[in-house]
Amino acid sequence: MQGPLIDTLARRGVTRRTFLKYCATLASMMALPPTAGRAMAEAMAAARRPSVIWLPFQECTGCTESITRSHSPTIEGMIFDMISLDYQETLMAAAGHQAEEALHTAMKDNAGKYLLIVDGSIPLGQDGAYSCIGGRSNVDILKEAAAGAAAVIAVGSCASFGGIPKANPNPTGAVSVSDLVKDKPIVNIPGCPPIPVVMTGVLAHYLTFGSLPELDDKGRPKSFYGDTIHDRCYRRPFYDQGKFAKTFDDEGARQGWCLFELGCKGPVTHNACATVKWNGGTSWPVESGHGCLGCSEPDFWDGGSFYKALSAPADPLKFAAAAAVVGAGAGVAVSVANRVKKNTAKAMHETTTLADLEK
Amino acid sequence: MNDLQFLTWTRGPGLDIAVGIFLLGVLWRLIEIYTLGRKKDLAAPRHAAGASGLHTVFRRSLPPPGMLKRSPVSYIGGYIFHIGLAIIVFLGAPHILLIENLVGLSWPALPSQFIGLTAVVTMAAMVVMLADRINKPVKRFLSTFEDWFTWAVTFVPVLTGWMATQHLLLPYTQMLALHILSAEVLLVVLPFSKLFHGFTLFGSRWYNGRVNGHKGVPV
Amino acid sequence: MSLDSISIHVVPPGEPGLTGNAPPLLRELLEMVRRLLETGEPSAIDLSALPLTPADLDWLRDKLGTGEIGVTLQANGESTLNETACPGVWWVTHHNEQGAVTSQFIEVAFVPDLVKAHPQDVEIGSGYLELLVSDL
Amino acid sequence: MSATLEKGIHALKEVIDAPIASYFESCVHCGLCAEACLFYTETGDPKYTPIHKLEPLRRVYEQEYTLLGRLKKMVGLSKPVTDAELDQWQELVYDSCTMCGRCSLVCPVGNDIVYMVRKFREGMAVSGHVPDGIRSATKRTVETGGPMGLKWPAVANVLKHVQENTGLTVPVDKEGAEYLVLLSSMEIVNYPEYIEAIAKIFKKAGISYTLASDAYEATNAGIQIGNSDLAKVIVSRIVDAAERLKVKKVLSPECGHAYMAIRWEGPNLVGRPFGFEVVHVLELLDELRQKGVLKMKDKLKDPLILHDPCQIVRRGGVLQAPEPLIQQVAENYIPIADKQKLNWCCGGGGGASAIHTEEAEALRAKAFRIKKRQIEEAGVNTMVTFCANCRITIEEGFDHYEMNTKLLGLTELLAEHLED
Repeated sequence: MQGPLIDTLARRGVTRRTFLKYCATLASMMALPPTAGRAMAEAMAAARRPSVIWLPFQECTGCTESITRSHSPTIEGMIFDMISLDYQETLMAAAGHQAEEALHTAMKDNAGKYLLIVDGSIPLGQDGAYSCIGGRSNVDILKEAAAGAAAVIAVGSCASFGGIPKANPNPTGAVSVSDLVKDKPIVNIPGCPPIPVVMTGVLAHYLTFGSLPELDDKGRPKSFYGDTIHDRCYRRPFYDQGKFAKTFDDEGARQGWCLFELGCKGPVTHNACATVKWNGGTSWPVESGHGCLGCSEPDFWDGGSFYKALSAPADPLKFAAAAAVVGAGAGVAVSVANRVKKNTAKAMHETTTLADLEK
Repeated sequence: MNDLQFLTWTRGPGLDIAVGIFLLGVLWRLIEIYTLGRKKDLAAPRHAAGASGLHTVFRRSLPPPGMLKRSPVSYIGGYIFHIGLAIIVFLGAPHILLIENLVGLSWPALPSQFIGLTAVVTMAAMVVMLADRINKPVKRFLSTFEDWFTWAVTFVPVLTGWMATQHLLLPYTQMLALHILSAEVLLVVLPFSKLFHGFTLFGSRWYNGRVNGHKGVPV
Repeated sequence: MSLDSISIHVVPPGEPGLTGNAPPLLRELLEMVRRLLETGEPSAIDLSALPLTPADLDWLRDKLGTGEIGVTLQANGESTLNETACPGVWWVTHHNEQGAVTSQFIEVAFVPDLVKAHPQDVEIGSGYLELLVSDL
Repeated sequence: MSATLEKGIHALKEVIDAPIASYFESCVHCGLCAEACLFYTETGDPKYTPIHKLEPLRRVYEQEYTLLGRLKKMVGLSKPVTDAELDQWQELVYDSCTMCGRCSLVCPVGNDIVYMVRKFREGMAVSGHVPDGIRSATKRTVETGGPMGLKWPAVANVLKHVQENTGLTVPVDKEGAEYLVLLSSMEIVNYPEYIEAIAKIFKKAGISYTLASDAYEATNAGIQIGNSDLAKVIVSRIVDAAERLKVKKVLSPECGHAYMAIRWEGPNLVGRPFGFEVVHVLELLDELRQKGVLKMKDKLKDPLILHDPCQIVRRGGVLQAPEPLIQQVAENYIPIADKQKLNWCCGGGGGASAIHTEEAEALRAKAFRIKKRQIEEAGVNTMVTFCANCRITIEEGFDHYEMNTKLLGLTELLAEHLED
């Protein structure tokens, strides 16, 4: 339809240096070597538009909000401009039958080639009746759309791992995309919401290298999820020095000390917040004084209190007192039995005579 | 079960069960052992300076004259790994936090790098002790399954804790969960194995000191 | 109870101190400068990928000092490419349109890539010049 | 006759107490006790590790007095103690343990191993697993009054000689004396000089004393074989005599286990505290020395070392008296590294010297090498000790290794150099 991206950009008044600068930043965020920015810029400049279908399921639209309200609407927007977003309920002007038609047209025209983006978990309870679009359950829609997709990108913790809908007791029977789709490459971009640049980074990678980025064992791009928050945290030195904020308003908190004791889940959370930050690099949860909730990890909602340190018991001990009583009881019981046995042995004692020394 | 669920289990129900069994076991065993009682010594006591149960409780922490030379590995290795374990368990920040959560007491921690170094030294000492157990005829002769087992049960928490912080082999979450689980196994095993010497050695030293102190011998 | 009766105690935020992570970077830079001299290969350190506190960055900046050249680029927010007191070592900061820092590098190069004009752009420039000449 | 395994197990059930439980639970198999045991250090055989000598006792404790042990026994994880096993252990409990208690001194978790050996012997004795030598000694002591089968007329005969040699009358059965003096058969037979020494010293100090014709024997094979009932029979003779003669104090002879029997086990055997004091002869001598009564006419010049008998020093608590006394009479006393409570056993205590099997004697000879080394390292030709049993064992050792070292009894040495 259109020519290479750089021309599109040029028509919009985006200079090559602007694009180079953007690619340098993107490469930095993807933990690619600083020199990769230029290669990326050149590849992307020449890339063509792939068709993308975005399906929202059991979700809160937070992920879409995160992407569309990202700090730099122009650049992220431009990346979206380089794709043909053929179906996105929240963003598309069409509604009802027209929208459904657009979806089916896109699926038919680009069969086997389109990228499928999913946000939200898929409820399986009540035959999927908890979430339906146009009278069809999410499960059916997903299966149909996934069948013709080149790859699936699960955006947000719900699509990636089931997220909050799946939290105990999971009333809707929510599952993740990877629970249902087994025969397509899936990229998980968890987070509640995910960082916008991760999304664009994955697209950029797809456009630059024609493939999906390298993934970890949970299907997440290693470049963004390879390190824990803790490892990249600027407060990490305080952890190593044993300097911890004990409450949210103590001297330690003011000094910017480590929030581990206040329940920060940074050590077990893989995400890029510590390096990419949020709101245009303004800040991120730990920098604003709150520990990491671990939102990009599976079942983070059920991982014990957000405000309890990782090394502290997740729940108050329930058995301790009872166990102590049982233990004492067992001890006393054995003790009584022992006394009886010893006293019996004493009572049965026959005074030894010389004859008793021989067999 | 995924990593985080595993970790949450070890931090929740797992810890609950382990601490429960530990408390149950410790109380049961202590009562079982110490209510066996002993006869009063009717001989007129001889009083001598330094001869008492309490003296021996402390004195036995140092090698008697000549013994260090006879068995340097046992003493030096033993000191290093016992002190190392104590430093790691009682002066590592996350451990202090756990203790604070369980019993409400807290104190300053040592830097994590120092704890990491201590863990390496402790593990080295434990490996040397293991080699000594394999090499020395007396130790090998005395060793039963329990000796090898308790060595492993003590070693694994140190190893997993250290590997977790160094990001070796497994992702931190899994390693941390394994670390907590292995520490829980240690808690469960402790009251029912020779590891219980951590409790009974005070009683043993006291009895020894008292029985011999009655005769005026500081042992 | 009115809102005013809640006393507000404003505490200025404390500056996180030095972590000790910055000094090793100087050694790395030395290596990179040597490589530039020997092979001509440019390189860069991505500062946002490292656990550095603002104090660490200030320390580093202070150590490296200010050189003769400063380049300002207006492209979707300001970017500054300032040579440090060590020629060949450039402190590169990219801002977005809101003025926030989006990425920050220390580049080791004779001239940072971004400053150089791209041949395609130069071609466009030459076309523009031709147009100007033809209008003479 | 009537010794059975059941009786043995029963006896062990009776004697197992909280200290034993605590000791077994504390053992970490570190093997350090072996380093303190001369039977291990001189043979290098791990089976002589002190704590291993108690394995059957440990199992009885575990199976009878711990919940887990009971369960283990029920499901067959813990084998019951058998006669064959105890038979095998006899060598470990008697031949290769002199109850010297050095292991109890070094155990890092504080186990009093010798305390357990003493208790274990209660079970060994009544299950019939005792060496013949100790059994016969016990029999002779109970039946005739002393381990060597010595009767009063023989003793009276020795006393007559003493009176002839010294010109001093040795009082017998004198009521109201301050001291009841006990002897050991070995002194009566092998070292009558001891009796002469005592007579001289008491005379010099002006202290009244007496012997008892029905309680002259201080040794107690009952505690060596490990049977409290028989030990009680033997010790009761002394208690009865002391009470009948209304003495204030009973003087234990040099003999080590005799002191242990009367001083420390005695009241516990008869089940009540004594109304009299039990004093070891060295304690008395040291008291006299401090009072200035024990003046020497001259001193022994030969360089010498002291052998501290285990049952008197390490296990008996007579820690301070020996050194000042030896310094009183010897000019060149050389303190050795492992002295006083750390001294190494002669290898014949705890009844071991009464075992005359070939293996036991060979083992004792091997174990004696540690004493030999001590003597050689000190570079002396004279050793002084104060226990009749040690003396016999050491003499045997000297013979075995053909050493020309002189062995002296401390009391006699003092008496010999006593100012007239």
